Amino acid sequence: MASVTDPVLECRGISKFFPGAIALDAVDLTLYPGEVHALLGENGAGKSTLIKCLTGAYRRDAGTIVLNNQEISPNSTQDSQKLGIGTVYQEVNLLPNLTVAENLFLGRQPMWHGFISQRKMMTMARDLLAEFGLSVNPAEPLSAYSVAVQQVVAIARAVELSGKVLILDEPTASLDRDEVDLIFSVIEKLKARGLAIVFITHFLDQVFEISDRATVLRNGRVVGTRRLADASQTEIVTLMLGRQLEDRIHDRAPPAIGDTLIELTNFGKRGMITPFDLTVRKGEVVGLAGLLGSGRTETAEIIFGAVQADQGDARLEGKKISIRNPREAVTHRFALCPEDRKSDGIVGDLSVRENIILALQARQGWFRPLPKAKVNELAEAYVKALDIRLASLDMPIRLLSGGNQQKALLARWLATNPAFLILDEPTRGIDVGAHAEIIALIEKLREDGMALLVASSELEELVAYSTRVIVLRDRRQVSELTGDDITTSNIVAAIADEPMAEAV
Amino acid sequence: MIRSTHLPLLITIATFLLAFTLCASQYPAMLSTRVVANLLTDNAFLGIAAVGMTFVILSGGIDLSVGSVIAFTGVFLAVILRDTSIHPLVAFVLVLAITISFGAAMGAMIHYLEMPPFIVTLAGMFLARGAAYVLSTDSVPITHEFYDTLQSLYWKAPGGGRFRLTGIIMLLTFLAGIIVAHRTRFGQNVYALGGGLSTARLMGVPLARTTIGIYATSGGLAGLAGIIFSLYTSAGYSLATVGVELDAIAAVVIGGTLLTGGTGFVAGTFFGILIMGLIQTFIVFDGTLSSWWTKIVIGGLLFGFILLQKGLTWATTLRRKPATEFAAQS
Amino acid sequence: TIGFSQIGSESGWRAAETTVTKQEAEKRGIDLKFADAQQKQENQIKAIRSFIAQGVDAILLAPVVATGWDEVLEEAKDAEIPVVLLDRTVDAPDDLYMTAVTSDLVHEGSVAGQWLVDETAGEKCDIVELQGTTGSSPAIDRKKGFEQAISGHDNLNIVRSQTGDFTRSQGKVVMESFLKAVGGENICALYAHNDDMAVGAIQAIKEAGLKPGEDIKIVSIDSVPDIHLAMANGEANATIELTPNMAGPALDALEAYLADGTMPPKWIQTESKLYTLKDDNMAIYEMKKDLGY
Amino acid sequence: MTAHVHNTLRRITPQLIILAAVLMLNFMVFPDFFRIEFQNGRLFGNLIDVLNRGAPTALLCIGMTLVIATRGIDLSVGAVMAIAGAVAASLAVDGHGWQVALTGALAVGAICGLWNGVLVAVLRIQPIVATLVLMVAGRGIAQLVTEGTILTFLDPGLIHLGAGTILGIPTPILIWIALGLAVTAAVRKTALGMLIEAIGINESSSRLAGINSRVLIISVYLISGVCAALAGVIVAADIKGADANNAGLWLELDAILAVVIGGNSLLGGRFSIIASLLGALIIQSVNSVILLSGMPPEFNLVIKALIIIAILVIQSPTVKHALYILRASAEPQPAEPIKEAKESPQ
Ligand SMILES: Nc1ncnc2c1ncn2[C@@H]1O[C@H](COP(=O)(O)OP(=O)(O)OP(=O)(O)O)[C@@H](O)[C@H]1O
Ligand SMILES: Nc1ncnc2c1ncn2[C@@H]1O[C@H](COP(=O)(O)OP(=O)(O)OP(=O)(O)O)[C@@H](O)[C@H]1O
Ligand SMILES: [Mg+2]
Ligand SMILES: [Mg+2]
Repeated sequence: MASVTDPVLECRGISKFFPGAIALDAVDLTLYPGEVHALLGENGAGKSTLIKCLTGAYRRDAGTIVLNNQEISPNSTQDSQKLGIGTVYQEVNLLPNLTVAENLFLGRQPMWHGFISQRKMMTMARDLLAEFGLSVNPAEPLSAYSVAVQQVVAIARAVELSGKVLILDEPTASLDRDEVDLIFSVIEKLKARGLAIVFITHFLDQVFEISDRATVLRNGRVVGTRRLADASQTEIVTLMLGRQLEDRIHDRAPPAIGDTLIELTNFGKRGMITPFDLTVRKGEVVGLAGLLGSGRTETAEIIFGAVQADQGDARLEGKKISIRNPREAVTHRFALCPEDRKSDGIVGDLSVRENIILALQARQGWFRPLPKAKVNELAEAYVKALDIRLASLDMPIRLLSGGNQQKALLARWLATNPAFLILDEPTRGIDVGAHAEIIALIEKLREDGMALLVASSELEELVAYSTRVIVLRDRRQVSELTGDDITTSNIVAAIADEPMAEAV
Repeated sequence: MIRSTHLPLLITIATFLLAFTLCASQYPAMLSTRVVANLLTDNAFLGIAAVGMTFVILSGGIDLSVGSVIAFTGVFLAVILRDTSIHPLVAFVLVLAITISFGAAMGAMIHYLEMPPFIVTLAGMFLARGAAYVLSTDSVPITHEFYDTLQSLYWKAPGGGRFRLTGIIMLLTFLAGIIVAHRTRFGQNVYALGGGLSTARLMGVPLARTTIGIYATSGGLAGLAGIIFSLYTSAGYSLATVGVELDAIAAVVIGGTLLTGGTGFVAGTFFGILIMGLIQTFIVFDGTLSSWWTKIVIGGLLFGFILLQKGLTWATTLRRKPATEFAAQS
Repeated sequence: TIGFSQIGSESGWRAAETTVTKQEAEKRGIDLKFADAQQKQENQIKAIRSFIAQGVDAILLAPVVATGWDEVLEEAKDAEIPVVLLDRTVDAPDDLYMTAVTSDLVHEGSVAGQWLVDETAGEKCDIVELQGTTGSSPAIDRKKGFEQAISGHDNLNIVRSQTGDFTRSQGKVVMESFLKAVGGENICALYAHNDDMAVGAIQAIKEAGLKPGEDIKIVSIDSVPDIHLAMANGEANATIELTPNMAGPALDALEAYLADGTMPPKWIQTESKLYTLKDDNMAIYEMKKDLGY
Repeated sequence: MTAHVHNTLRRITPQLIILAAVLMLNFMVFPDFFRIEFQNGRLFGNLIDVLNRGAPTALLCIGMTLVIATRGIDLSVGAVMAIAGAVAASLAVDGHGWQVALTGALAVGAICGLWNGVLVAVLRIQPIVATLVLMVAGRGIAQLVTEGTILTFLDPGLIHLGAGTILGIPTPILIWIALGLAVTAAVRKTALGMLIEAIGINESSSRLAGINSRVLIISVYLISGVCAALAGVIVAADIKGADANNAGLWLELDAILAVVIGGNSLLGGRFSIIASLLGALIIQSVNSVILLSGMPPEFNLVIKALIIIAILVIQSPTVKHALYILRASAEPQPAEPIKEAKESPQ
């Protein structure tokens, strides 16, 4: 460990106040060259806020930042970029209208005689992305690619910008294992080059895999910094939660699978997803596994009518139904918690309360407003049940921390009491404590007879709650695992190019 | 391979060519060099203003002040050339300095006071026209011999068309606009702003500089358009060019730029201008429309072009990756 | 074929001029190409250029403003197309157009002023003025003419002057504010730059409980049918006619020129006739009301 | 309930203060400004004029507020006013009663709104351009109806809508207040308001939550069309004639300005109709200052621009933020409101 050397970056007493909330209370953070420093904490602990104060995205209310023995005070992200601090913020913050290459090099495009050289930029982009194992066309607009690809591009951009410090705020949420490995290999390289890297995540295995030290935040305060070589997972979790995480015994009640709820035949859309058959019964959790871009999100969206299928039939309890748009899906008591919560999930300026009742109200119709008392009752119940951390139910939802937004969205759909719940990356950005809660919740819903379809990149999680796992590749269902076949290694095998015997 | 992002531009060009062919087949006289030269000369000031408007719209903003700024420029030039003996070139520099600062001031208000561009530039529109009134309510002729010299610079093509200096200046402005938009950091920052303000901020785009730069550019180009307009009419008139901002916006939009910002091309605006000019020429050639039918037909053709564009875009994107379809709808 | 570049259709008078021009052309069997410029000079210039490109035989132009026509008129001259100006002259060398059929805007204003001078006969009278659209030449010239006529008559004073944009509703709104700011009893006369504003103002005066035409004398310009109706009811006192038939004399001159090259005089002035309560306003109203005002 | 009133009051405080300030300015240039008399069976005074003359803008901004809340804009309202006025006038001239004329005009307004709504919601044309089409063509349609003339009518019922009084109060005032209250109630007592806001903030999320955004968007344009039609009838009734050329000319800009002065964001989302109506009154009071001041008309626009800029600067988030800090620094506990640029979801 490089603790003998001088720190690269030192933060002292950083504080940040929001109306109704103290997000950071005199936080200290020290980064040494060549270390990966994990920043841990529950949802809403203040991790992202700390990063934003550090990089000048927010004005801090107190505290000093010292970079290489010099006090700095970045007023904008531009300043911090110039100082050699590269950052990936929590939500993918790239410009969908620009091309991949333009996003990568915005602000420092290769110039040629005073003008941007597009050609040089494309080559450079291609080389850079190859390092991350991404073979996308850098001349395409970014919006043509999935969130996962965008996240990798964002990381690549931040890496390019970081001369001294690289900050990654939940970079691996919704990335699959291969991508994560690639990113870790890049991080190792940077580490060897002497960069200090801040790594925020809720995946503790990843923390232990790559990080040297960890600082844990709770309610805006540092509760401890540990060398990970000397610490155990339990210790860290206890620090984060302030209590022990009860070990849930995996006594999976034998799936009490009920009648067929929904039956899709030859359902698909050209150029988007190959037609597939799918039957989901009550009391069943169907997991969707696959690599990036394998079509999990597409499957979810097409079933919910977010994109309209151009072929195939859908039957609900034997009756033919049409799902041409989400509204119809909602009237059939479907629910979809989308992958991209920022653009497809939250309604940023509406209050948390309104966000929670939105879908229910939409189904009730315009002229039957939910009574105030009922609204409050619902909202409070879900805030409590899902442990959503907020200053008040009236605050705009965009001010919640990422993980809490995710929980609020879950609450929105649970409030509609759906018969068929589709979850796309439901635990994206959710902390360990809540993670366990959500898995438990999924199991409980199943036991209550709800039908669920869950797409996730986290295989352990899928294994934990699925009664059946469908594996997708190249937008095609390639195999289905049931019962005791559902193991991580089987899923990995199915995802990899070894078609299994029981392929659909 | 054609870059998918260029599609709207190609569609605009195709639309123009198609429309021109249709018009010419009805009125063969429209194929003369006169008509072509007129399209360039008569729309020179509008084109220049529209280049600035393109930048503004690309950044997700809007500039309602251009028409008034053009009128102000004209009146300012006319009054200063009438009342003092300074050379027009000096006056040009002076008026450009004023309009650039005016635009920059609006940009600064938009950025620092976080006010919506629509409203700031609406106030700017009132102010610029008001200032023109205060300078002179009369229309003031400009009789400087330098103006005559500039006006006599034209090339008379066979068939009687006169390709004038003003048309050339418009083409050069477009060329410069295209280069700035795609080959400079400023241009990229404009697109970045249009893609999303807070994202651009997090990515380190210098917001203040870019926003002020954009509106200064628009103000300056409106000033240049004002100079061209004063050359065009040899006069300054405070009631001139009312509503030109709407024409410019329409041209930009017909040219395939999205008003939500972030996507579009300066070159598209050029064809947008030509399409608008074509509509007017066609109406005059027809010559049977009453005042009210003129308005209805202009509106109808505007609608037709937008629809055509939508249709073509729709037809050509059907085959493309639908992964982005949902995002594109919002 | 003759091309006619009209300003627009911003007022009833303008619409009437268009109607009359079309009628006159039809009467003579002329193919009239009509272009409405929506109040924009640039559109008029475009229209004239397009007329030239089409090769019309002559051009009628009702210019929106006096300045800025040299270049395009020169082009017309180059193409040997005669241009006749309607209802307003231009600031251009007079060899660039064949003739101008216009009224004299300043003169109209001074007729109105003179009428008021005669009517008040030295008695003290505070006047409020409803101007036309700020910056438009009728507004400027009619104001000038009126001021010339009353200058030197110390009994006449303009106490308030504000624009009513040539429209009926603004005329009414602005008159309302005059009535309150000055006090209705202190206003002796209203001079409106056009009849539409006067008609609006009459309503405002009535709503304020005063009698237009008696408590407040009203003189305006244009002689549109509705003002004659008001005069017939004694609610307005005088109007000065601006004939919408500018095209008749213009086409006569053009026909003569095309037939045997007779050059008309450079300026054909139309009459600025004053109508007062002595005329049979009801008859004039009946006669005018179908002219497309 | 009281909390609700309290919230509303807090929301409209800035507008109330500005309105008071502009009215004081009126008082300074014209000391009799606040005098109201009963004369000729009607209330008579400058304050009444402000309320009365503000009616068209106020009516327009009721619909405009809803349209803007969905992140749209309606440039066609001025033209729709002209069409509606023309239709009402021509129906009246044809001898129909005022009920028929009014219904006809409102129906035409609804059709215009429907057209805009379909363009925006179904054909997905950007609102500015979509409504620009009707802005350009609409005036032509209105002139087509009146054939370019000012179509005068004498139907007393129709005239009463614009120039009449009820219990001494000019009818237009009653109309806009009633409609404002009715629409406010309609959106706030139902879920409409929230759903409209949701669409304006994030349409994609709203659609995925099962909101029928298409129909809602069409409805707000429809309401805007009807409001414009009502304004058009009032303007025509006021001068007993439909002036297709000038009725409502550029009034769309005033209406948008009123909505913004009302503190509503042009980026959609949260809205308050009451605040917009106050915005309309503020604009009318500014016009009244100009008329009462007796300055030459050349200065009208400059004065208007300067007053508006002053109002907007005072209202701008940055200045509000600075004021907040000033106030907060007086208190012991430091606190800071969120200062974050609103982002447009792409
Ligand atoms: N602009 C704001 N206004 C008010 N409160 C805010 C604002 N931004 C963040 N907060 C609050 O500050 C706290 C810290 O949020 P932050 O985003 O830093 O959490 P986090 O540790 O990153 O959580 P997560 O793991 O869910 O991303 C949260 O309670 C959040 O609600
Ligand atoms: N590595 C890659 N290279 C090129 N394109 C990719 C890659 N990964 C994803 N894409 C593109 O992203 C688009 C959408 O992927 P999408 O996110 O819908 O799939 P997914 O299976 O839901 O993946 P995930 O949910 O894990 O992100 C696809 O059009 C695909 O072409
Ligand atoms: Mg976070
Ligand atoms: Mg996915």
